Amino acid sequence: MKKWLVSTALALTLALPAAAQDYTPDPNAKPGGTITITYKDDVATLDPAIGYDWQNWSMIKSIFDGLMDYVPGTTTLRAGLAESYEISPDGLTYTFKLRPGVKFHNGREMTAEDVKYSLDRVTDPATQSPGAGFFGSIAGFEAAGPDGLSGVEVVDPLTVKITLSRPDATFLHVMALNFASVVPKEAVDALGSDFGKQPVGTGAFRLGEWTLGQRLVFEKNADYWREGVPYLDSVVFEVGQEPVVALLRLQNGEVDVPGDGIPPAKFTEVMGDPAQAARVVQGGQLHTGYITLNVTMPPFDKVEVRKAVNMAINKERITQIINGRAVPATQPLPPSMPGYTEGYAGYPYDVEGAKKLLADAGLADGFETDLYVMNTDPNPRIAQAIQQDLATIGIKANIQSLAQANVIEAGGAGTAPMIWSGGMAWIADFPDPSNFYGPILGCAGAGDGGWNWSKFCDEALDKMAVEADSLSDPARAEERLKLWSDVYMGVMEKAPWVPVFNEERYTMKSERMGGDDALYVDPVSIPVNYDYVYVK
Amino acid sequence: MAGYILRRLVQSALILVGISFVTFVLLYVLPADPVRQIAGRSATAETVENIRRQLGLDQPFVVQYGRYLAALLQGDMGRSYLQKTEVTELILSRLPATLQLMSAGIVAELVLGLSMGVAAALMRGRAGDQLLMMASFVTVSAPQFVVSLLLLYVFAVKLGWFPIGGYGTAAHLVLPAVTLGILGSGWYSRMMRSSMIEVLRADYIRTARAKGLSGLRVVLGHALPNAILPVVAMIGIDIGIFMGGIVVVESVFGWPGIGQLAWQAIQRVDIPIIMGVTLVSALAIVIGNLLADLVAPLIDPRIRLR
Amino acid sequence: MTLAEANQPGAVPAPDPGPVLSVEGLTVSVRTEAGLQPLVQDLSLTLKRGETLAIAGESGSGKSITSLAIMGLLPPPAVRVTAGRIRLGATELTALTESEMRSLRGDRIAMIFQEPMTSLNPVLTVGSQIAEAIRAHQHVSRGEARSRALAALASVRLSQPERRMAQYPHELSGGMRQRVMIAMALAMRPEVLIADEPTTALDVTVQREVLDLLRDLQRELGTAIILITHDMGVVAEMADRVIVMKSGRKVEEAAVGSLFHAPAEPYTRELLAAVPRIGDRPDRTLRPDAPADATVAELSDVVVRFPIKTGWLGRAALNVHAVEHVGFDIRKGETFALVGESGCGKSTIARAMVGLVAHSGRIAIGGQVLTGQGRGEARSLRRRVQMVFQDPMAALDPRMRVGELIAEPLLIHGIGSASDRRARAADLMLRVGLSQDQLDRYPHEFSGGQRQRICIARALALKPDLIIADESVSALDVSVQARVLGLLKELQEEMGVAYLFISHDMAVVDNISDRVAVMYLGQIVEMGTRAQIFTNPRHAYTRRLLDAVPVPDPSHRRQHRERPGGEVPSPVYRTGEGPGRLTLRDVGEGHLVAGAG
Amino acid sequence: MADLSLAAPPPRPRSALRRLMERRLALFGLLLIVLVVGAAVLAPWLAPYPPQEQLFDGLTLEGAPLPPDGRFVMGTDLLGRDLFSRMLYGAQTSLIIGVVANGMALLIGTLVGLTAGLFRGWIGSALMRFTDLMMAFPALLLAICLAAIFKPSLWIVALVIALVNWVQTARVIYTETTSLAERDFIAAERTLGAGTGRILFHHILPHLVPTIIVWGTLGISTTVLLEATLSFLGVGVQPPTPSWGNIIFENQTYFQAAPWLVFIPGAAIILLALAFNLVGDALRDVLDPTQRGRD
Repeated sequence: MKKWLVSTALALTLALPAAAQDYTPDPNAKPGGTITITYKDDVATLDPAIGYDWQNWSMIKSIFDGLMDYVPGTTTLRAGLAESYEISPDGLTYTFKLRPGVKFHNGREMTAEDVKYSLDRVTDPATQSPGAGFFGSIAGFEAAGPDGLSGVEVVDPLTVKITLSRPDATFLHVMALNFASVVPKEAVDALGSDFGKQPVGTGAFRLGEWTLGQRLVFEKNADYWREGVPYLDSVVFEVGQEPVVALLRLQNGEVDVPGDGIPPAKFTEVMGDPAQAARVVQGGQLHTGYITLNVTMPPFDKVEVRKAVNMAINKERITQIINGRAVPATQPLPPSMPGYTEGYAGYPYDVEGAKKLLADAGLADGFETDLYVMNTDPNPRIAQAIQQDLATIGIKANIQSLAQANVIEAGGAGTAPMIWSGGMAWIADFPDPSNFYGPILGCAGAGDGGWNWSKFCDEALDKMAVEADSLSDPARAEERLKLWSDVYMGVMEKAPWVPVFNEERYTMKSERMGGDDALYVDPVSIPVNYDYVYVK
Repeated sequence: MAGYILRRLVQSALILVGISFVTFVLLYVLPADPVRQIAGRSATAETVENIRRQLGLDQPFVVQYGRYLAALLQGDMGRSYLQKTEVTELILSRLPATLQLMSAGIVAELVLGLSMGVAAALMRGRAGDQLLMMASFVTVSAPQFVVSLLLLYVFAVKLGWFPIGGYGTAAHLVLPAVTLGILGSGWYSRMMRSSMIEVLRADYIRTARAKGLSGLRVVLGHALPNAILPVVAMIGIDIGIFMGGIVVVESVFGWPGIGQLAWQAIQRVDIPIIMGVTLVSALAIVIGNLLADLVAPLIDPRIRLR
Repeated sequence: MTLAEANQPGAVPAPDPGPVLSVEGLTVSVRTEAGLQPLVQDLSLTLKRGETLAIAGESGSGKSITSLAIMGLLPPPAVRVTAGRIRLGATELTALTESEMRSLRGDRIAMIFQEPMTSLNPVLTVGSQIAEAIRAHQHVSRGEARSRALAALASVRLSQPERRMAQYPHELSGGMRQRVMIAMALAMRPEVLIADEPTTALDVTVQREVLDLLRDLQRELGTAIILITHDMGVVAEMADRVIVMKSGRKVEEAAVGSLFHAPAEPYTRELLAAVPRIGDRPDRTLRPDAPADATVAELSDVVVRFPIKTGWLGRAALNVHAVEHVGFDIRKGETFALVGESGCGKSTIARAMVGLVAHSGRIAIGGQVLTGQGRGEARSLRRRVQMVFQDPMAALDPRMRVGELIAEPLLIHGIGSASDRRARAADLMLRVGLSQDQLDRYPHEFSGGQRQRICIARALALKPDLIIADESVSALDVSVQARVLGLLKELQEEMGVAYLFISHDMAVVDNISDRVAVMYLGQIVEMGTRAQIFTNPRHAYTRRLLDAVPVPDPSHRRQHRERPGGEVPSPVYRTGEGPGRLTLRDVGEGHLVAGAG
Repeated sequence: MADLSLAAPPPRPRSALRRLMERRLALFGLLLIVLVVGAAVLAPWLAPYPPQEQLFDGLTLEGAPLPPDGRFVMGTDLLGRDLFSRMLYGAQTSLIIGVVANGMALLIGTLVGLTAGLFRGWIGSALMRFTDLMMAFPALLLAICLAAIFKPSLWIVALVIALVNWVQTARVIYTETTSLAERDFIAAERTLGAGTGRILFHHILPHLVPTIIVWGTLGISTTVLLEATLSFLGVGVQPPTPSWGNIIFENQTYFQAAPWLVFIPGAAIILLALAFNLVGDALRDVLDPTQRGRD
């Protein structure tokens, strides 16, 4: 992932020529064929306002479209249902021109009313959308309800004007989120809560069949407004498949992409076999695994202690434990994220230094604490490695290996002194540095029940973050990223986290799968971008 | 007879209400907040409170339970917090698969367990007996996940006799059912063995032999129907244990049953699903017990239902 | 089935004088830790066509083992034939393989067993069990087998044979079950029938019918019968020749007449002497020191009913009227007997008296009234009444040592120290004729008679006023029975204890009792002194009972009466209904008889 | 065939201990138990490495565990820890779970079944209805909830397992008790004036010993595995404390890549269960006086 791509995207202003920097179609691609993807967990819902799992995230992307979109396989913004948009100089008004002739799967043409309805719906508390918070910058968000958002106006059937209450540099990314997908009102009204089971969108695929607990079939939307795609006739998702079994089936030629990736138990076997390893695509993802240190709980209220913990963790060893499927992290942001501070080495692995810091904090004899961790492999293993590292500097950490819900509860309530984030860790919703701050490091998330498990709240840094995000002028993008870089360096100074590693993606595919490797490690569409891959 | 069944059904209904209460209490005191799961990581405190209010989770326990029970009596188990789908629909869509697997599993378990038990009883005290009883230990002690994967690997991947997981045809059913059968057969073989040894001492077995019946006929026609009685009572108990094992087997074989649904729901505190699955599996156990009691007099005419 | 009835058994001349079955030098051994132990030694016998050979002997004499050896049904691998030959006609049975033997069993040689209840498979219908026996030997269709099974049932004179076919053993009475066993055994018209104690478990009137049936069938079919029994009365009535066995060896073999009239061996004489006979004892006068009006137990209007819950909400729609308005007194130091056939309610009365079942009406022990609650009666009452059960093995906890068992009542009532109690137990052991070094053994290490002595010792531990002996000697061998009865009498003389003696055996009752009450279907039909009942029975049922008792005298003649094995009247009634209440009428000197008598 | 026992009067019994010692299989079982207990007790001295130490050279560069060899006799696990050392320490946990949790479950089950079987009135039916209710309750869910409510520790886990596992025992014991209560010798005890307590503990309980032993020995492996399931769900004994069950569970997906991590602890559990069963079987015969002289 290259930083400049994003900067370019942000640099686009006024009436961008839609196809200018768009994806170049693969000359070898040919239409037709069906592929099979497997998942262990059920697909919860395909309602774009509700779906927030990593499985349904990419599925929803293929069924629905938002005003904005990303160039396949990249984090580069491109226009979606919007043909073009304009941003007012103060950065508070976005005017989107809609693409004409786009039809929903039910045959009706999409209009600006639908865009407004969709945004009203997602922010209406009655919808219970987990993504409502992303739209906080739209004017009238606080008063959102059945009457809709005052900040979203239909100018004419193909024009929508969105007014923000504050400048928001990430707003175009927000408009590319699934939550901002455009849905037809009549279908939602007719189906009510079951809309998520019988979704109607404008996307490249429509839902063909859904047998609960067994399989979903996506069928090609022949009327798709983008030319030439999708290539595939249909995509079959089989759910309830144990990852190990899914891989066996892949090796047997029954499955094209195991959605849960290569299970650790099979990783060395696959990578050790050149024929199989050749079918593995490796790529980065916008992910950081970290340990939160609850700054409100002694002794983690002492910055020396937090720094000592940072220095005690042997990140190399931990990446070795997960078969090297990650790179050690130095800071909250992953390397492929804009705003990443190049050249910052982070806290060194220095046991003696750590011990000294502890001694400085008056804890030369160490202390006892709890380390919370989600109970699915490999997280308890990683926690044990952390535990051992802490033991070497005299910290006795008792592991609390719990179900995801219990860890989140403890984290939110602030009763957990340390949490290893794995399994629940932050994968960015959109490729922007701000996405790593607000809810998980900012004061907003530090309240009771928030996702800021460190309960870290630094007013000065929060101010800097607000300042950075109000720099919505694309021309000042570099400046904005610098500001964000400073924010995260400030965070590292206070050390509420121990950034441990950035996970790499390893997607394995069947022999017959075609398409650019980037499509298989698409940062926003996991495991693959269904719209652009094809069968050889 | 009809009166008996009716009375048992009323009893069962009370048991189910009791179970719904206990489960509700347990989930109520469980230190995990379903609203956090629904609201997602970007949610503001207001959003969280708003969702809590909408779901009625801010109400006192009695009100919550009362509402649940009232809805339940109208056949409404609510909607999943996270999937937003009717729990009834979720369960109904998966129930046939589980029932299929469960019945096939119990049949496999009985066939394996009973034949092992009978064989051991007939070879009592000899090496074969000891070998079979040893085998019963191995099956009782074997980790379900490993057995499932091992069978899958050998018979589906290596030998290719059966499909690698999935659902639909009889071929798909064989491996998961056999896995469950192997895992559960240990208990049955032990019970069957001791019951069979007891029965083989009975006078009527001597009578049957005095009639000149063949050994096989004596065992199958005379001893087995008598020896199987205590085992039938065991099946009722077993269904409960079975429910636990089915989760793992379903997930390895990709069997779309309620075990997987329950597993995911527990991980994510999706209370309506947990409640629903608990009640349905309790119902299965209750019905299983009732069936066992109804079958017993068919096997042994001396038993009268009162 | 209209054969001559007056004929002497065995009077039909055998067409073939050669033996149908012969056993030579048979030795059967069991493998134990100490090596092979012989159970039957060097036994030889021959059985002629159409004849009945009785093998008589007490438990442990090896008579049942012999029959199993002939059938090839010895329990492998522990018990097997170690020497000798068994020949069925020209076939050498000991040389046959199991499958060859199997084809003979049930076809040429058949067997019926003592317990018709446990010898029939409870989960299969009567019809299918008989049909199966036929199909095991002949390739006939199901329908054919069925109709032949039906014919077999008809031939044993079972009422409603068509209906019986579809019934299960538990739905039949004991007598009917034994008829089914006989039908099954004779369905293939075997040359030899081995009847192992065929009537021991049956009521005396039923026994009569079954014996008659066996004899008639034998005449019709010419089957040779080996009758294995401990009951010399049955031997006298049925057998042509008798073999007496003791400890696995043949003691004596003789024709039935000469055996009874001139037994050659001392053991045979002993055995015959022990057999209780009706009417050979004068009434006893009670001990002079006992005041005539001193009663230890008074019962009046005692009723016990067991509800059978069937209806919705467990309402009782049916009741078993086990005991209906029964009243009697037991005087100090006397033996009061309750006689009647199984199901007549005599044991229920005993259980009510010790508080094991709830009753209504009045039961007073030594003037103290038992409340009708069943359980939790006052302990002092317990000390005054003790009970000795029928099966001493079942009544003694098999996991406790004899010493502990005998001392237990003392422990329960908190009497004496541990060493006192042990001393008392040792004392009681001696008193009942056991040695005190057996105190640390377990019940299963004793013989049946010894076990019953242990039970008696246990009952005596608390020095009760009344001991209820519920069929206490019924399961014992005659010689043992005689000794136990002797012991009971002796103890009574010595301690002045009163007995409530419950039995179905008229001869035993005649032997021990002072007064007798006859029960039928929960009610007393006749009550009086021993002499009144046995020499002057007034009620039809009492007479029938007395008539049916086999007489241990081959020269005894009896009138042959035919009665098909039907259902026994049942004491089960709908709620609100019940049997008519009988009133007892004094026919002189306190001899009470029900109804028209 | 009552005749047999009379015809061959049994030799005088020898002491129970001697009789136990004469059974080779029982001795073998006893030896195994002693071995496991010994391993558990002596673990600190026997173990070549601390059980939780993640050895630097315990993993390949790719992070794969090492198969058994001269240095690591049972290989290493996914964190590079010595499996042999973990097995030794794991024996402590597994013994406690297998013996204590299972024992508690047996105790509760026996008490409930016994009481319900003997007091057939409202106490009995109330107890059995409660048992029915518990039986219909998904055991795993109950365990998860209980364990999540209390904080998981070894003893809490043992308690939770006992609270979940007593039900089947209660049912079986109940059935047996009701049939025992019908037997003559119980009636005989009542006529002697024996109190309920005496009947219960002196006359019924000893007869239930064989059943208790069977359920107890089969229960050992299932409880050890249930602990592992709980660990897997995050409500069991917390890492890095090893137990045989959680060693299996941690590594079960690796049964192909690192079979020793699954099959060694698996075999250990089976052997433990087997050992208890062999001793239990023998004990059952030895304790039953009617079986003397018949072995």
